Amino acid sequence: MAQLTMVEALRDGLRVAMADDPRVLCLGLDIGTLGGVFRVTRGLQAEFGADRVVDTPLAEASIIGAAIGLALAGLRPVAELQFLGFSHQGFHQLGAQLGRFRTRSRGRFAVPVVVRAPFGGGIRSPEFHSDALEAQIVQMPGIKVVMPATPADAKGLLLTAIRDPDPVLFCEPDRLYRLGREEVPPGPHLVPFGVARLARAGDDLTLVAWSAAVELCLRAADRLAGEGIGAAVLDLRTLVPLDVEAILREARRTSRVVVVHEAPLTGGFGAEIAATIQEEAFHALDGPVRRVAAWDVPYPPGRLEDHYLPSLERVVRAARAAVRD
Amino acid sequence: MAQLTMVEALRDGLRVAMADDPRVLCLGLDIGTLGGVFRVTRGLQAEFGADRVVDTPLAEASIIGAAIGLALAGLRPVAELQFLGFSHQGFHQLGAQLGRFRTRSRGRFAVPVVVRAPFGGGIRSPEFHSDALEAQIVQMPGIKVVMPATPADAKGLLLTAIRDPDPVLFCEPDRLYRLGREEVPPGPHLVPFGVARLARAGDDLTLVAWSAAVELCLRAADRLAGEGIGAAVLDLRTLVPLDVEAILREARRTSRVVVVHEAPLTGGFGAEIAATIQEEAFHALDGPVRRVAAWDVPYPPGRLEDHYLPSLERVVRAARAAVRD
Amino acid sequence: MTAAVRRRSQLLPSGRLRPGAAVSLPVDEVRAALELMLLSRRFDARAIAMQRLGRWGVHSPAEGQEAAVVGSCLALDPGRDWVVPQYRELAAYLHQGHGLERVVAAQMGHPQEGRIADEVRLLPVQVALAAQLPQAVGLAWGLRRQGQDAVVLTYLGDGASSEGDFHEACNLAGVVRAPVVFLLQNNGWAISTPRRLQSAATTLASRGPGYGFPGVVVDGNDLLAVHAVTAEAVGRARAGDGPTLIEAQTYRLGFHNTTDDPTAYTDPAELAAARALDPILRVRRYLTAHGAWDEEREAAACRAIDDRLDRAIARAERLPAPGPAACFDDVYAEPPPRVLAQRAHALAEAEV
Amino acid sequence: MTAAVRRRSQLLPSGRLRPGAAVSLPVDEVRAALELMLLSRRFDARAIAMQRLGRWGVHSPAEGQEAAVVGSCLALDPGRDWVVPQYRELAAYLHQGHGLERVVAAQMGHPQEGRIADEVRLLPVQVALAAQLPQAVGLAWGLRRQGQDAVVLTYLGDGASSEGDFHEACNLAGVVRAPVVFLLQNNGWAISTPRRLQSAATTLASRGPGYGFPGVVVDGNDLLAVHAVTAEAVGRARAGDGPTLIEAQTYRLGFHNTTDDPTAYTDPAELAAARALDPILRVRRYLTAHGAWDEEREAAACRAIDDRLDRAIARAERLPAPGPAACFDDVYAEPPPRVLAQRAHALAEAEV
Ligand SMILES: Cc1ncc(C[n+]2csc(CCOP(=O)(O)OP(=O)(O)O)c2C)c(N)n1
Ligand SMILES: Cc1ncc(C[n+]2csc(CCOP(=O)(O)OP(=O)(O)O)c2C)c(N)n1
Ligand SMILES: [Mg+2]
Ligand SMILES: [Mg+2]
Repeated sequence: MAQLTMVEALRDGLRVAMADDPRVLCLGLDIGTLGGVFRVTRGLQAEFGADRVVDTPLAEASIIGAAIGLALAGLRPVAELQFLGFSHQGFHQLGAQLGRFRTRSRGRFAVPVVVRAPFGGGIRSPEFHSDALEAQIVQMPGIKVVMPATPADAKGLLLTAIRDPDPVLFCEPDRLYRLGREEVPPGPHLVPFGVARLARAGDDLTLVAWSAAVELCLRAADRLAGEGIGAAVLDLRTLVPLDVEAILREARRTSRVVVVHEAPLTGGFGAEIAATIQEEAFHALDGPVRRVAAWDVPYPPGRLEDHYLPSLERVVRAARAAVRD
Repeated sequence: MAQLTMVEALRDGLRVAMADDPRVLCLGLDIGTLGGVFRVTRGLQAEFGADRVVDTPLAEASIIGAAIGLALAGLRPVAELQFLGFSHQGFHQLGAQLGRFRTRSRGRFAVPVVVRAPFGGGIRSPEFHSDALEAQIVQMPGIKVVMPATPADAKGLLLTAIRDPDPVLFCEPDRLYRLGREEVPPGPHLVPFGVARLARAGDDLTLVAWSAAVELCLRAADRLAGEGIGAAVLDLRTLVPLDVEAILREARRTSRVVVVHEAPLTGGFGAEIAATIQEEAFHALDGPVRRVAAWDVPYPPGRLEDHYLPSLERVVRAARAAVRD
Repeated sequence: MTAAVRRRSQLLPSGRLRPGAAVSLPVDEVRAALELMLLSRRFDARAIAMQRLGRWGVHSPAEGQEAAVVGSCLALDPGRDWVVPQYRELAAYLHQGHGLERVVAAQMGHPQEGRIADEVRLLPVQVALAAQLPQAVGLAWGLRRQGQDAVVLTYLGDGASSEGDFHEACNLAGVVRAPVVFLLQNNGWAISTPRRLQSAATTLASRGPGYGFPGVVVDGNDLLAVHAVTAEAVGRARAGDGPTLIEAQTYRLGFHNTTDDPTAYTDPAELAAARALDPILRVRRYLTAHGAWDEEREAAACRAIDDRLDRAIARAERLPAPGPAACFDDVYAEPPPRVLAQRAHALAEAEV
Repeated sequence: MTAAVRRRSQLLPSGRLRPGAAVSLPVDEVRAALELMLLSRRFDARAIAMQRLGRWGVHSPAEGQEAAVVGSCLALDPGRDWVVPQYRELAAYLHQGHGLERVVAAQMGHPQEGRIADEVRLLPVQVALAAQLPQAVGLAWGLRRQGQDAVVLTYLGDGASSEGDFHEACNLAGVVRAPVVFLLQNNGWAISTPRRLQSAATTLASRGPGYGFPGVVVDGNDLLAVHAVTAEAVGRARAGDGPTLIEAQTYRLGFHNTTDDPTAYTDPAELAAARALDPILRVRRYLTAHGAWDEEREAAACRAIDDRLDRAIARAERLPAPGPAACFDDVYAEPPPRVLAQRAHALAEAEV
């Protein structure tokens, strides 16, 4: 098995999907000759042709809207938004259209569209490039929301997304794109949706996270281990479908949960995790589910992001407090 | 004092603001001669002129974007979106632009824009017209989110919004527009942001709600009273700023909370209420904070909405269950 | 690229042809077209009456726009071409093969009945203005990529033409040379907003060149000219020559929809003038002059239409009311466990 | 309305004037313009060098586009007119009165330094493409409503012109006859996407008539023509005659920004041809021919510029690094209690 970065794993996944199924086509900004601003699609246009790896005009709503139409024509479009922050330019095509096409057509039309979008902080990106919008998208029923945190999962979840008969928003943590390598199974490696991954075992508390925050939690767990605190890390992998069972299992097992995410605290998806746990496992808890998140202010300029994002320090402190409950 | 419907109260509020401050101007679809599809602005164009009550082309992003520019020019624009569901067409002008203009300009530019938008179910509206998007908008730091539930609050919060130096999304529950009348103070009646209203007293549990769900909760409280259960109803009035103190006070006082809202359950703003309460008042609770919300599916066609929205029955049952905790 | 300024016309209000008009529809097809126009008109009347009785949902009539809709859709081959509608084009849905009884039942409270049959090349009506346009472009592009020689005809209003989606769709269509025809029904109004406040452009068709394809203005109350212009555009698209923007200039004779009251904002004189240009009148005159129509035929056609409507309404009335499960149907191919649990919960509650 | 097809030009690559050119800038102003162009060019070089050392944020150079930016902004009166930028128009910010040292400090990690001073009529750079355009229209419309005779000049790229916001902004501007000038810098690229894939339109300026105002194409490497065309548009806007869309056809000589590698997608021959049309070259030739420029003057100008840059960089280096409070500053006039609590929390943590 090859040791791949997340970028390489995603590229491998796209290559497998395109080789396997002639209906798969990619579209988006700068994905052709350039291979996308993060080079995920590098080489794919040369390999599969300019009509399967299509550079589109600069217009997000039409990228999503056209992907809907391509899917209706029987294709399997994988659209790339240059950054998730710019999904707002096409939000009306996402929630009300893509997410509801099956419902709106009373089941006549499926729209198997995957929308890929890098996001997240930590790489000093310009304005709007780091915004973590997952909580907004979870409020768009009909769309599955996928949040890989490792190279192997990125590939496996992407292939599952492309085969899924329904629309998927596939969010890629740009900070992790090249952060490390891991063994990634070759060929049609599939990771199912809705099955959380225990990224690290630990008995004193559970850190719940997705996307780049998983990596942060793993570092926090290392630090906590040094203090004799055993922190499990649960990687949700997909927010829709949500592995409620795994979350509750962990809550019942360790009785102490800290959720960590990059979006602003108030109304972030961490609220849903906390609400669900206390609703379903109230008496199993030793103390409240704690949340470590970004502050309730706009994503700041790159030089300030370390003051804004959940830090290792803050996760560790929340974990210590949880253990004291 | 006059007995006004919510539509009349809003119109009165707009009239007071426009008479009082020549910088106030209204813009939006069909708000001039027609007075808006719900007639909130009826008569205002005749009274204040077509350059202060402006019918715009059909394009939501430019309505919000132009309102930003008008505010930069020193005006106080009150933009109307025909329905909140169509805010998605202009989401990029809302969250990333309107909400961040002060921050983006490092304090040079304030953008005192009010965006009014009817929303909510129960009146058999066409597709997209009923969508409750408040949880998405709460994840847009920089924007205040206002959710009146009564005629007097509608007027008082609207006048506060127009005077606020920062942008406000003002969501109007169309089901309540003409549902009842109440005394509405004349002239410059102001209701402060961030101060929840105890809409009904009760000692056994607290129903927390905003907008049209407050009316539902009041009906539920009536029913519960018949069963000997005293349900308080807390009307949040504004989600940003959030009256966390009042929420915690109620949680501590009755030890049992049910949150009710029209948006889908998962990731709805009810999750934030539940997460906050368990975080801050964990030991005061007798049982979990319960949520009654719409299902995690797209808003259905009008004829199905009674099966979709939180019903009186469901609120009452959740309340009974809470009291048994 | 100067096509945008000349307004195409063939059938004059008098029912006579403009000298030199190259008519693209034989008389018997014009007769069928008139029957479809009458069906549309009578459907509207019935829907409005039913809505007033609380037996029908919100309805947007096509009154006054029948030539624009019928003339354009008749240029399609429903066996390969697609219609991507806005919401005021009943005749085009029927032309594509969508069942009248389905439309009626959906509007009478049975949304699941509105499902378009598998062989019918039609997308659902679009309430979010202009959102259908990038989808139509993607569909056209995709069909061509799949080797089909299909053309997509998509409808929009003068109001919808102000949305960003219109621009993005047209621009993409030009770049990929999608076989798509944009049929812009400029009916003078977007609810209460007159065309004059919608755009300062002299014609909306003048936007075509800005996307690299022709824009054409046509008298939208002229069945024959609309058909000719659309047939040309469909021909171009099918030949691989890319999109066309057609502005059919017509007039909304009725209200925006059944919740609207146009007396608040329309000028009765303008409306009266528009009524004189009713597209049905001139087709009737044309066919009468050709000996292909008379009062008897009209009466028979109307009876047949009314019968169809009666039967469709009676059928819809016999359908059982949809239950809570209908909220959950067709959302996902494989719903998330949480949604399944909610469905079970909703069904259990409904039984209590 | 046929202005869109003729490409306006005055100053030929040779540095000679096209016969009959009506030059709108006296020679001493052209000299000042050249100095501003050189400042822009040298700023870019310095920013790139600094970025490579990790001492500067992402930078988008204006290399090759100096005539388009300088020629247009010089048509404004900074005492009453506004600039609404995209992100590649440093010279225009400076012309409006924004401090070079502020730009430098902001890019060197002191965002709060980027604040535009109260008297400077300039909006912050816009990263979300085309989002500035409806704002510029609202600003222009609002200023006129407030009785000012101000004009707003807003910049956008060929890529940005594909966004829905472009359409909505232009259409609204036409309807309200906003005193706004849209200066579209068609530099041939949107990152790696060539103009050809951006739109099938022959010219992007051809979109003007679709909004009811003129579209003008100008040689964007021609300082004098850009100035003349913009001055006309500003004059029309000021006179109440509404907006103009100017397409300045230029070429991006550098990379998209410091994260980009154009060798992956550009043709060296095309780039070499474009380099020969460098807008600075021809202004230099023109001024030299007029006896208003020579090597000595050039050297002195460059020294002065480099001194300014050195001082600005040195100043920025002395500034204290911003702390967590900067995340919370200027979000709300009166922050919600929860935000205040978070701020306190963040500050306390930073002290630990
Ligand atoms: C994106 C969006 N914004 C607003 C509305 C509300 N609305 C429904 S119909 C309509 C007018 C549409 O005018 P036009 O496109 O000319 O079509 P017509 O109704 O005249 O056929 C408006 C504003 C909507 N449905 N979608
Ligand atoms: C709405 C939006 N989508 C995507 C991007 C990412 N992006 C940044 S610059 C750029 C290209 C812009 O091209 P153009 O408008 O021609 O301006 P230029 O960079 O050539 O000056 C893109 C795609 C963005 N900033 N905003
Ligand atoms: Mg219309
Ligand atoms: Mg460009």
